[in-house]
Amino acid sequence: MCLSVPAKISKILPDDMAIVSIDGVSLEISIALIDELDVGDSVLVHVGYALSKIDPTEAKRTLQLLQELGSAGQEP
Amino acid sequence: MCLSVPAKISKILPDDMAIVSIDGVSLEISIALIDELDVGDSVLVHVGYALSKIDPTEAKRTLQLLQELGSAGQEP
Amino acid sequence: MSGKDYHGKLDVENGRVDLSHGSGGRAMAQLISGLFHQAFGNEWLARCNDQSAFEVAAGRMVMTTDGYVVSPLFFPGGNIGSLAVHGTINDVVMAGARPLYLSASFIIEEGFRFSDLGTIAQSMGVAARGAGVYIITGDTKVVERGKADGLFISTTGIGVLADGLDLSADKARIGDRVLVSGSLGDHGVAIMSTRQNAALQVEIVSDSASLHDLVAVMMAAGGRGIRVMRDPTRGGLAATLNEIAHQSGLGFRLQEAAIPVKPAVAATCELLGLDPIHVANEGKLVAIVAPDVADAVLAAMKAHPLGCDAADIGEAVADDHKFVQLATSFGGGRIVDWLSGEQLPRIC
Amino acid sequence: MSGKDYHGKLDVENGRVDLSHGSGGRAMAQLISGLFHQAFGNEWLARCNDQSAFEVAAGRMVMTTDGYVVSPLFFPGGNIGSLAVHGTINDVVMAGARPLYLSASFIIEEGFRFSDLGTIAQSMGVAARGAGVYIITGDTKVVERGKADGLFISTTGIGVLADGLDLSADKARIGDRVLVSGSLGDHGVAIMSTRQNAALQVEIVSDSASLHDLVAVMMAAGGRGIRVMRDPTRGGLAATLNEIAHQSGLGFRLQEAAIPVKPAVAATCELLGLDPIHVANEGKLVAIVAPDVADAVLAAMKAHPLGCDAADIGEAVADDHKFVQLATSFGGGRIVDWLSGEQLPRIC
Amino acid sequence: MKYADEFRDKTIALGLARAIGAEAGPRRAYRFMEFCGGHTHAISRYGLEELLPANVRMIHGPGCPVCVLPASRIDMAIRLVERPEVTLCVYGDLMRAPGSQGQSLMRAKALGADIRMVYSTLDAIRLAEQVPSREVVFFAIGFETTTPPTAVMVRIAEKKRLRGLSVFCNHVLTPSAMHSILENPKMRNIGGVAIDGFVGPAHVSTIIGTQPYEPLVEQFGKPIVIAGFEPLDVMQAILMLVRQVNEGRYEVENQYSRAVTRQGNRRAKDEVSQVFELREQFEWRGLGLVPNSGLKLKRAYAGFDAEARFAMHELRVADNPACECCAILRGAKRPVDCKLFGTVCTPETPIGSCMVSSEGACAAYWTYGRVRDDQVRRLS
Amino acid sequence: MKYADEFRDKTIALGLARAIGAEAGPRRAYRFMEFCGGHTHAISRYGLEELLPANVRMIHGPGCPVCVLPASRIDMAIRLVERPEVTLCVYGDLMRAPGSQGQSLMRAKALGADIRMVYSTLDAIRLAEQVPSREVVFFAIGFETTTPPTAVMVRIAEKKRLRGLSVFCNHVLTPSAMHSILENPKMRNIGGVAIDGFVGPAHVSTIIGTQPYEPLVEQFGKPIVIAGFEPLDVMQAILMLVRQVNEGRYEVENQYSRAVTRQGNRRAKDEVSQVFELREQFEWRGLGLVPNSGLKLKRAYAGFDAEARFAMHELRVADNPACECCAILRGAKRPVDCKLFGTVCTPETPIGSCMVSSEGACAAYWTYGRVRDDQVRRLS
Ligand code: SF4
Ligand code: SF4
Ligand SMILES: [Mg+2]
Ligand SMILES: [Mg+2]
Ligand SMILES: [Mg+2]
Ligand SMILES: [Mg+2]
Ligand SMILES: [Mg+2]
Ligand SMILES: [Mg+2]
Ligand SMILES: [Mg+2]
Ligand SMILES: [Mg+2]
Ligand SMILES: [Mg+2]
Ligand SMILES: [Mg+2]
Repeated sequence: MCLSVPAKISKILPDDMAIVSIDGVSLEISIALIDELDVGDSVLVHVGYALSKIDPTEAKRTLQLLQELGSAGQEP
Repeated sequence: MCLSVPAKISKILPDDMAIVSIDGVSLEISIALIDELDVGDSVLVHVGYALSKIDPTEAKRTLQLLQELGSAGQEP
Repeated sequence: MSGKDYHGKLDVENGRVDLSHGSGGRAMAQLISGLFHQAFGNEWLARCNDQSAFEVAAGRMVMTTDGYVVSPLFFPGGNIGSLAVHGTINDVVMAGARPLYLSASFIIEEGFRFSDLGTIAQSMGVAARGAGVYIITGDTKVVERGKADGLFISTTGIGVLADGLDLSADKARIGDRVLVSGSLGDHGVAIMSTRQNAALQVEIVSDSASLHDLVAVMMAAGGRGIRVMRDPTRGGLAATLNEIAHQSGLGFRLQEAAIPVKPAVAATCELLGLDPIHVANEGKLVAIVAPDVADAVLAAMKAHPLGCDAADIGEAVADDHKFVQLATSFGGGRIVDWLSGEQLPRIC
Repeated sequence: MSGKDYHGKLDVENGRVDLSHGSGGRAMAQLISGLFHQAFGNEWLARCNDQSAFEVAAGRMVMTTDGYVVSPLFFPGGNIGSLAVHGTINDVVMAGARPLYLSASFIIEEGFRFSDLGTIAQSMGVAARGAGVYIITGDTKVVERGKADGLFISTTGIGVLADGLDLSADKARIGDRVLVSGSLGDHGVAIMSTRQNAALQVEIVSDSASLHDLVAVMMAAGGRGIRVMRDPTRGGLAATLNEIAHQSGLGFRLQEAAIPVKPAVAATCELLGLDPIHVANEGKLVAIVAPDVADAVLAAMKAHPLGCDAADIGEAVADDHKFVQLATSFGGGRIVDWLSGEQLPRIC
Repeated sequence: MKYADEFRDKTIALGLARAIGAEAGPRRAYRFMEFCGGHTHAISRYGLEELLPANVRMIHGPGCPVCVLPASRIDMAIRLVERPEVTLCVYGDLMRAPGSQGQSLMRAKALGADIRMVYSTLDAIRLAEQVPSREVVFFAIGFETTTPPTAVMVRIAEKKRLRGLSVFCNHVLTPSAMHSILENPKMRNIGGVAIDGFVGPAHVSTIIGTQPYEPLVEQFGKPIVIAGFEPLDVMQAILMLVRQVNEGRYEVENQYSRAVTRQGNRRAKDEVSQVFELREQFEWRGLGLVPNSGLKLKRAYAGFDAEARFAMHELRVADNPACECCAILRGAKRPVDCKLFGTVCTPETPIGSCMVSSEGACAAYWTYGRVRDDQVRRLS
Repeated sequence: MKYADEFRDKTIALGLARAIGAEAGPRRAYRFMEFCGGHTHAISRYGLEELLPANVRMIHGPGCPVCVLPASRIDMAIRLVERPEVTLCVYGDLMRAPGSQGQSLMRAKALGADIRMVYSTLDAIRLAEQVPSREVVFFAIGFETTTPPTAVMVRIAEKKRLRGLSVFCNHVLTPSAMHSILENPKMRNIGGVAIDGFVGPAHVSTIIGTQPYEPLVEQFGKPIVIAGFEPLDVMQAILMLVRQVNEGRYEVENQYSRAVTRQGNRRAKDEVSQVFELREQFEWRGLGLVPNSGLKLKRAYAGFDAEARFAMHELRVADNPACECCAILRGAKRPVDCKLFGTVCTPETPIGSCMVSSEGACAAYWTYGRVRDDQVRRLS
């Protein structure tokens, strides 16, 4: 449910709008649901709206954990 | 101007309407512009209305006159 | 597609086409196999390729295409499907060729009834089989409601020419006779009478028919003396003869009294202010034939059910203006021009 | 029609199609000569017959047809005209045939701009000449406003097969390799991005192209080892392989990691909830080839500009279910099914 | 077709032609104007001019309602149908009539206007009943013959309370136009050649009778023969005109006694006078403003008057200066006298309204008359 | 794609699979419900089930807004869009959702209804601006994730005075549905197998946070892990659930810490509470009437509420009795347990909503799961 795609803010527009870009695709979205946002931030985009910022530190932490879990499960 | 076609009344309908027929074609027309009309009468039809009755006696007379004029002009 | 295994049965009775039937998915395959293949059924379609292959002998072939957008889709004497097959076969046979194969491209408006589509496809199958022709490849597109007029069909036909045969409008010669295979304007009047509201009732059916067999008997009778054949469809006899005049650089002189027109067609035309020589035919042909074979060809036509009202209506003449002229039944003369734009009903 | 003498010049810059341009009169002749013949110009059309004749050698021919209803009519990488020529040429060459001639049937909505029609016709001429193919016959119909979507084109193509060649979906054999000629989904995504409102901008152009030359180099490299070729248009790779599976009675096993998809296409699909293997292509092919020639064919493809991203993506396997299965890049497996109905953007 | 085929007999026609030739003699030339486009059509359609002696020449008058409709009225209709709520019903021949910028209802339709061709005002009533939420406007044109059907439509709409139906009225009157032609002194004698008499339209007279022409005959001393539209009717009328001229008479004669009386159709005249009243003046293409020559809806029917209902502004548009329609409609020139004829102005690209209607003098010449004119040109 | 591709790594996945296998051990079976259709999709799309040990089984929950929308709401929408003035805007996945008689918006459109697929509520705003004379109704569906965009749309419509725009509100709440599943005693233990924990949807929690699940965990003693939708996210969540089960814990854990917090998105929650309020109950296909599980527009926004504006009658429609959606959505049965699956009911001819959405449990099984199920069938 709730198909969302991570995308990077490439431009802030007036009226709570912004442009996000993902791999050669740019999309005009609403950022009315997000408090503060800068160019370069990543957000989750759902039906043309940014739902939340993605926290790069937390993302890195999760990925590290996954890598550990993955290599723990690795065959020797 | 005023393309009109002679046609024969084949059926009188309610509301000042009638069916005329011409050579395998039947057309529903208004007879609101004609005072009295019977099945078998011929009328001049213009844009879906009967404009006037055709007087068969006068038609015959004209045709006779034309034939006379025509044969008068005939080469001997 | 053969596969009962991978799609269910189409509800031909109650169903309607929606966008999913044109999207390359299972619904489309279901429509094609459940409706078109069933109606056209032949070995080429059964292979379900995006094209069909067939053997030909070396020689000369012809190819023709026409789009069919007739409204209404069903009319006295046929429907868009039979029309699309007859019309394209006719353009093949007008070259003197034997028709072999047809393709059919369907553009369908969302909401179209399967039952109507089925009837139309069946008519196509019947018309094709009647001419010994196979519909060997096709395509189906569905467009949104309001982006088409129910159904459009484009058919393309190919056929083979007998050795050395080259019928073309530029082959007409001075003194050639102009033959028509029957009464003019039946198709156009049948369509107009259904398009007009119910007020107008005309006892006429479209002449829509495949002329392959008529042409065969004509060729047998006239051989290379037949210079040009053409089916006077849109624009009627007037457009066809003007086209031939301009392609051959000749003029034509016609006898109005010789041109066959049914009384009901004449009457409808008088009522609407039209002229039968501008009205469309879908099962008639005009042939320009050498004078020495004209009588034999005409006799052969008259002996054929589709040519029983055939007539010799005039001749090709030298004319720098490339005019089609008509000696009126009344004794006068006039030029028969192309139509300017659409033929519109007149009030005056 | 040649006749400058009997109709004036078309105002291609400012004019628009109206019903008179489809009525068989002088206005129609003017449109055909002033616009189509000018764009397609060749000796066959110049004869202005309702069909065209041409010579063929004895042998096997193919015929295919497709209707084009693309919206918008102009899109990054082409327009409906170039698409109609490329697409039909591709269906001819997928049989391994050399394309010879095309027919084109135009169904035009009243009010359509001559300038747009001219651009489209020019694109068709360019595309046809680029493939050494001639548009030798055609037809023009005009329908009332609101009864079409600007312009529909149905093209039919014929071509000749080399002696004994018989590529058909039922020729696939267990162990055959599955090759694709390049990245998937470019056409569909280019169209979707123009159809969506301006909010979505995708740096992708349609892959619309004629594959005749690519196929020629493949045939040279693979010869009779090439069993099936097909262009994955509507329904994408998924539909094409499912079709072939059902026609051949085999299954396919693909490696997701091997399937080329451009990042922008992948990203657009993620955004809209679509899958690139269901998205249409218009300049790609899928080839099922014998394993012993697969490498040679792939190398030949990669050496060709239209095949530089070609890839070997899997193999044909025995499978009573005729399933197309995919080993995901992630290490799992799944079935790649036909699309059910239209591919619709999802929110979830 | 009864009452038509008999009047198309070739043998009688040839005899009649000889009779005309004999009575017209070689002594003088005769120039008759057929006022009505329907007669022009019959003359062309049956090739009558080939049958007439060289000294009897027909001049094509302004009697085609499409021809005489000024560009301004087309412009007004196009402006009206730009309103999204309006569906315009028109008779087919009007579709190609050119507005001031070469636009037409055909092109307006191609650009998206909701325009429907109708055969009858009855169709407009049916449509208004089918689409009650639309403003259905009937574009009324025509002479006295075509006016009663419009009047009946308005009265039916009133009775049925069809609030969505209205009329853009452009009906015009035949005798007023004839008067305008005759009262212009230049027109009576052009290039030294007078108009010697008129073939009058029988279908108009089925409604108005022959009486309205009597004052014209008195005032201008030109004979008028009310004639039917079959070719023999026209030839007989020409013979009757030749005889009047030869005998120095100028009377209203009725060739079409089979359907025309002196008084006309009382009931039809009543319908018209219930609904319509005279306009002070109305513009005719080719004739300019003609007093008392057009009709409008009476105040009692203002609710059905599209001009009032949609506050349509009257437009004034200058005719194309190169176009000779003005002189041609008055019988002062022939189509080949126009520099634009057949070059710039053709049926596909009509400049003046004479080229638009298939009965317009220029279109009829283009379609039917080019051979002879071409021969004339080459000889001159 | 950054923040996506990294979480699709095959090598990590294989390691993670072994870790799950090792920790799950052979001692017991684990049955976890992924509540959300997005997780179902990810599991199928990436073939996760092939990677999981046989004793870890995923149950597909009711978390697809199309699946849970009752036929009655589709019927209501179709009835609404039969009004000629209405243009209905819908998300694409809703087009094929079946009403009570097998009808759908797709078929209603084919029959002439004015239905537009939109990607975003922003498109509905643009459309309403473009066609001010139309009644543009947005068919709002979705869980907490999709609700704030509807709220923003309403507030923009209010600000821009877009009087033609309204909302047919069908937004529903995730925790209420989970509660309904858990509180049904039959559901907690079917065929002797308990649901041992839930994979909770991260995107819902970007808005509502993880906190709303805490009472559920307390009340029912089942662990919930809020997880992202990339395949590694799902696998990690499964591992986290296995660990909670093994350790006898039942907590709300947050796998998706990169975008989910305990409190969620304050601003989005504010927008929603401005515009919407709880319905007393709302019908879910498969769950029946669930208290406090749906939203409606507040009285202050009644002007934008299509149900009020068009006096839409609530309909009640019995589910198809043969359809097992009810049990499947509750995790009680699998698609192959339904007699209709794959015979009468296919993606082309869907009976229940589980077959309609490509993420519905039956459709996902049809598309992705047939091989294994078929093997299962043949073995049994
Ligand atoms: S030819 Fe054209 S421009 Fe000349 S008078 Fe006739 S209508 Fe006018
Ligand atoms: S297969 Fe169809 S009928 Fe059976 S449970 Fe699934 S959706 Fe319902
Ligand atoms: Mg053709
Ligand atoms: Mg044809
Ligand atoms: Mg195709
Ligand atoms: Mg009828
Ligand atoms: Mg033809
Ligand atoms: Mg094809
Ligand atoms: Mg194709
Ligand atoms: Mg054609
Ligand atoms: Mg865009
Ligand atoms: Mg193909």
